[in-house]
Amino acid sequence: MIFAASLAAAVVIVVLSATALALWYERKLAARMQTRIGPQFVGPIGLFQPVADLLKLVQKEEIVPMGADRVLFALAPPLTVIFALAAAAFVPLWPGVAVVRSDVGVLLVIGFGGLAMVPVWMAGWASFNKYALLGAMRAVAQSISYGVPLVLAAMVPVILAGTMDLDGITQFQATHHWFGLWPIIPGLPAFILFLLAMLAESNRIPFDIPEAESELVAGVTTEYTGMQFGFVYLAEYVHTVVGAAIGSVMFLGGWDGPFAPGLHWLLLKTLCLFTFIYWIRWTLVRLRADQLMTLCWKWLVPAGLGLVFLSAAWNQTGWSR
Amino acid sequence: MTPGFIIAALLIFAASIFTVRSSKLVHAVLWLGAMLASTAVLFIQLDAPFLAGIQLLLYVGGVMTLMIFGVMLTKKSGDGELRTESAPALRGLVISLALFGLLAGGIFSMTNGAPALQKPEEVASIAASVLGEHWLAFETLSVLLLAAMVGAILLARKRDAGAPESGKASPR
Amino acid sequence: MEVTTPVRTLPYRKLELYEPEGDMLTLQLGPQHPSTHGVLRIKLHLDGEKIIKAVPYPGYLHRGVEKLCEQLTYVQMIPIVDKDDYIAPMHNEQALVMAFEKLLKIEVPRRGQWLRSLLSELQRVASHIFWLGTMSLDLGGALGGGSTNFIYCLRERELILDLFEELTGSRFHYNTHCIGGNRHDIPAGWAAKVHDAVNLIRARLPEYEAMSCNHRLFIERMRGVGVLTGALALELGITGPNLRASGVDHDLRRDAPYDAYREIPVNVQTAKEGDCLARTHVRLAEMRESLRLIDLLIDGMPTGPINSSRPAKQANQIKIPSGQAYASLESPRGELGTFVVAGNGEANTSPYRLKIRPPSLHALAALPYLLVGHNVSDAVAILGSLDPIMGEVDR
Amino acid sequence: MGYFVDTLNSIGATVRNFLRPPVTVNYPAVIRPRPERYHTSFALLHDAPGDELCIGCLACERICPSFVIEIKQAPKRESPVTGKKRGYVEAFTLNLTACIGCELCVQVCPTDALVMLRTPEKPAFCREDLILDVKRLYANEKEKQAAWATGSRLIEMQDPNVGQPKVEKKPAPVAAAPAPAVTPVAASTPAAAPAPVAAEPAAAASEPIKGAS
Repeated sequence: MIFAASLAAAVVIVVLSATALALWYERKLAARMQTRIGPQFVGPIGLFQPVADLLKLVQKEEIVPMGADRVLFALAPPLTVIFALAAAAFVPLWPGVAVVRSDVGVLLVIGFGGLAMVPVWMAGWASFNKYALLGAMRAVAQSISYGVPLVLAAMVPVILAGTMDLDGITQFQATHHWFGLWPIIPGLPAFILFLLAMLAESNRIPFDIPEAESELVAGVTTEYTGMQFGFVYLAEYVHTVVGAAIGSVMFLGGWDGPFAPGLHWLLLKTLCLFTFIYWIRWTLVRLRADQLMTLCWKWLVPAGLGLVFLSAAWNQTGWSR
Repeated sequence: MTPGFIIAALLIFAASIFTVRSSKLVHAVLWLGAMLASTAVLFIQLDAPFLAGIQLLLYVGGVMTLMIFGVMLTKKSGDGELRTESAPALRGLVISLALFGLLAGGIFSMTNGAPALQKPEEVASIAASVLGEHWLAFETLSVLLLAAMVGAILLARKRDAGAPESGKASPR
Repeated sequence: MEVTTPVRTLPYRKLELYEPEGDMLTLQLGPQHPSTHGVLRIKLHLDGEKIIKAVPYPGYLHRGVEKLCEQLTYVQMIPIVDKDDYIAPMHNEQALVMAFEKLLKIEVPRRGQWLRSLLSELQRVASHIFWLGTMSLDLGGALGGGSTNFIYCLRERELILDLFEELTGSRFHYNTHCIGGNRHDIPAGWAAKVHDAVNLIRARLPEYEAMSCNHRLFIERMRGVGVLTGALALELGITGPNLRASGVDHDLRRDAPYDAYREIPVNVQTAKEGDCLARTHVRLAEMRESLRLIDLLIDGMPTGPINSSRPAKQANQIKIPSGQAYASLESPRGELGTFVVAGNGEANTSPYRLKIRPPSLHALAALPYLLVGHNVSDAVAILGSLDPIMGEVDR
Repeated sequence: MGYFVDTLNSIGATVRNFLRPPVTVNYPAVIRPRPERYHTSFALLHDAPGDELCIGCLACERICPSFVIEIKQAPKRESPVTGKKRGYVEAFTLNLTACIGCELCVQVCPTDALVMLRTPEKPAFCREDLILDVKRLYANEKEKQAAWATGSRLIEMQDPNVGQPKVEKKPAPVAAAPAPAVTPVAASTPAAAPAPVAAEPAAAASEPIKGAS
C-alpha cells in the first residue's frame, strides 16, 4: 500500500515533469522545424521556459465571466488534469510494476480517456461563451466518435496477447514480437489507427477542431485565464504524453528492449512517439468537423472492425502457442 | 461493511439526491455522472474491475455523453436557463418508496437464495459465459441494438429531409 | 466576360432580405478574432455549425485617409497611402501617382516605367506569398502546420522586403514613387540580389505547395468551398485573382496595359471552379508568372532617367488645376484605382476629392453569398481565400 | 492512402527545413546588416568649418505629411565662421512617435542640414525620449552614423536632366567624419535565409557603421 502510494506520487511527479520537459521540447522542435531558435534565454538553452510560463500563469488574475456557472467553471480545469493523469496509473513501468495493476487495464485506460471529455464539456458549457460552447460540442462529438476506433485498435493487441492486462500485453510482446512490427497485418495498421484515434482523443492537429484557434478563438479555453488556463493546457500535454506511453506499451513493447529491459526503454519509446505526434502537429493543417466524422465513421471504424476480425483469425492460426 | 463501502455508498447516495434535487439540468446530469462513477468504485471494491471499466466506459462515458448531447441539442444558445422541475413531493415520495421496496425485495430474495460470491470475477469466465452459455441472448441483444441504430438513423434522415433548406429560405 | 444572367434576378439577391428566426445561434466573428485578417466583424447566424446568414461589418480600421488627402499636398499624400493596403504598399503609391500623372499628362521615362513594373511584381510576389502563409494559418492554426508554413512564407517574403529596404531604405513606408517617376534608383549589385531572391523563392515554392495546396488535407478543406460564380463576381465588382479564379479572364496588366506591361506580355492565370482551391491555384500561378516577369524586367532594364519631372523641393511644388481623372492598376488583390477631383481652393495644391477604389472591399461584398450553407470552419477558409486587407477596405 | 503520401511529402518539406540553419537574428545581441539607404532617426549637421547648416527655412516643416516637425526661427545673424548674415534655428522639434520615415524632409532640405541615421534605433522607455529637440539632433550628429541620403543626393538621383545618376559613387562620410569602424554586424549575423543581402555586404560594408553593436 505504501509502496503503491509512493509509486503513484513518483509517477505523478515524473509525468508532470516530463510534461514540463515536453513543453520545452515541443517548442524547441517546432522552432527548429520553422528555422527558428525557440526558447533560449530562461536557463541553459531555454530549459526553464516551462517554469517561467508557469510563474507567469500563476501571477495572472483569474477572471470568471459574467453569467458563467461559477462552480463548474472552477471545477473543470483541475478535473481535466486529474482525468488525464489517471490513465498514467496503469502504465507498466518495468516488468510487473505499475501503480495499479489490473486485469482489465486496457479497459480502464480507455474508460478514463473517455472521461476526459466530461470536464472539457463542463468548461465549455460553464464559460457562457459561444465559442467555448461550440468547442465543447465539437469536443464531445469527437470524443465519442473516436472512442470507437480507439477501442477497436486497442482490441488488436488484446486479442493477440490474449489478455487485457497492460503488463501482460507487454510481457507477451517481450517474449514474442512487438505488435507494431509483427504480425504486420493487424499489428501495424492497428498501431496507426491507435495513433490517429489517440491524436483525435487528445485534440492534436490534424484533429484539433475543438480548439481550432483560427475559427473558435481558443475553443473551450477561450474564457480561461491564469492558472485555470494553465491546467487545461497542461492536461492536453499530459494527455499526449500518457497517450504516447500507452501506445508504446501496447504496440512497441513498453519496457522491453534489446538490452536491460526497464523504464528507460519506455521513456525512450514515449519520446519517439511524442516526437512523431508533434512533428505531425507542426506539419499538417486541420480537418473540418464533418470531414473528421467522415474519416472516423466511414474509414477508421470499418478498418478497426476489419483489424479486430483479422487479429482474431490470426490468433486462430495458433502462431503464438 | 468496510469503510470503503460506506464511503462509496454515501457518495452514491449524496450524488443521487443531488441529481434529483438540482434545479439546473446540467448540474443534474453531472451529478448523475458522479453517481455512476461512484458505482464504479463499488465494483472495484467487489473485485470486479471489468465491470468497473465497463461502468466507466459505457455509463459515465457513453450515457453521460448522450445526456450532454440531449442538453446541447435542446438548447443551443447556452444561456444556462435549462431548469428541471421536481414532481410534487407526495407523489414523488410514494413512487420512489414503492420502487425502493420493489428493488430491495428483489435483491434480498436473490441473495438469500443464491450462494455468496466465492471467487473474484475473471474476464475470461465472463467472456466464456457471455459467448458460451448465453450466446443467444448476447446475439439477440446485438441484433436489437443494430435495429435501434438503423431505426435512429432512419428517423434522423426523415426529419432532415423534411426540414426546409436554410439556403432557400424565402423572404418574409 | 459576357454576363448572360440578368443580374437583378440572381437568386442570392433574396438572401439580403432573409431574417433568421427561431432558436438560432448568432456568432460574432470578430472584430477581435484571430482570423479575420485585421478587424472585421462578421455576424453569423448559425444552425448548429451551419451558417444560414452572414453579414460582414467593415469599418473598424477606418482612418480617414481619403479625407486626410484633401488636406495634404500632392507630394505629401504618397507616403500616407502606403498604409492602405499594408501588404502591398507599392501598389497604393503607384495607383495614386498614376492618377496625378494622368491629370498632369506627365509621361514617366522608360526606365522609370520598368522600375515601377519591377517593384510592382516584386510586391505582388511578396503579397501572394504572405497570403499563402496566412491561408495556411487560417486552416492549420497558430499552433500547428499552418504556422510552420506561415513562417516559411514570411521568411521568403523577408527576402523581398530586404530588396526593397536596400532600394528605398525602408521595408514598409517606401515612398519610392513620385509624380513623374521614381525617387530611388537601383543601387549597385541590386540586380544580382533580385535574381538570387527570385531563384531561391522559385526553388522553394514546391516546399510550400507540399505543405499546403498539394496536400490532400488542404485540398479537401478548399475544394468546392465558397464557390464564387463569374456572374456574381462581375456584379459585385470583384477583380484580381478572385475574379480570375471564377473563370473570367481579366487582368489590367494585359487588358489596359501600363508601364512596362505595354512591352512585356503577361500570361494571365485563370481557373474555372471559383472555389477556394481555384483561388489558391491562381495565386500560386501568378506568383510563378511574377517571378518570370521579374527576371525579364531586371534583365531588360533600360538606361536613362527614372524621373521625368523636377524632384520635389517644396511641399506645394505640384499644382494640379481643376480636372478629374481615374487611374487604376492591377494590385495583388485586383483593380486598385484612384479617382481624383483636382482643384481645391486657390492654391490647387491638394485635391477636392480623392477616392480610392480598393479591390478588397468588393471581395468582401461576396461574403454574404459565399458563406451561406458552409461551416464556421469554412467561413475562415473563405474569408482567407478572398484575401481582404482591412486597411484597404476601411482606408 | 493519398493522405499518407501527401503527409510524407510535407514531412519531407519540414525535415528539409529542420536541417537548415535558423534564420532568427537575436536582435539586441546581433544586428543584421543595414543596407546603405536604411534610415531611422534624425540628425542635424554642421558644415566643415563648424557652423550649423540649418538655416530655418521651414521647408521640412511644410512638407512633413504627418506634421511632426516644429521649427522656431531665430532672427538672422552673422555667422561666426564666415561672417555672413544668415538664418538660424532657435528650436527644432521632431516628434519621432508620429514620424513615418518618408524621408521627404531630407529631400527638401536646401542645405543638406537634416539627415536621417543609419544607426539602428533603440527602443525608448518614455515618449519624451522620442521627441528630438535641437540638442538631441546635434548630439545625434556626433554619436551616430548618418544615412546615405541627403537632400542633394536624393535630388541628384531623381533629376531627369542628369540622366543616369551616379549611385555607384561611394558617398563620403557625412557626419563629422567618423572613424571607419569595422562592421561587426555582417560578420556576426548567421548566414541564413535572407542570404542575398547578408551574403553581399559590399554596399553595406563600404559605409562605416558606428555604434551598431
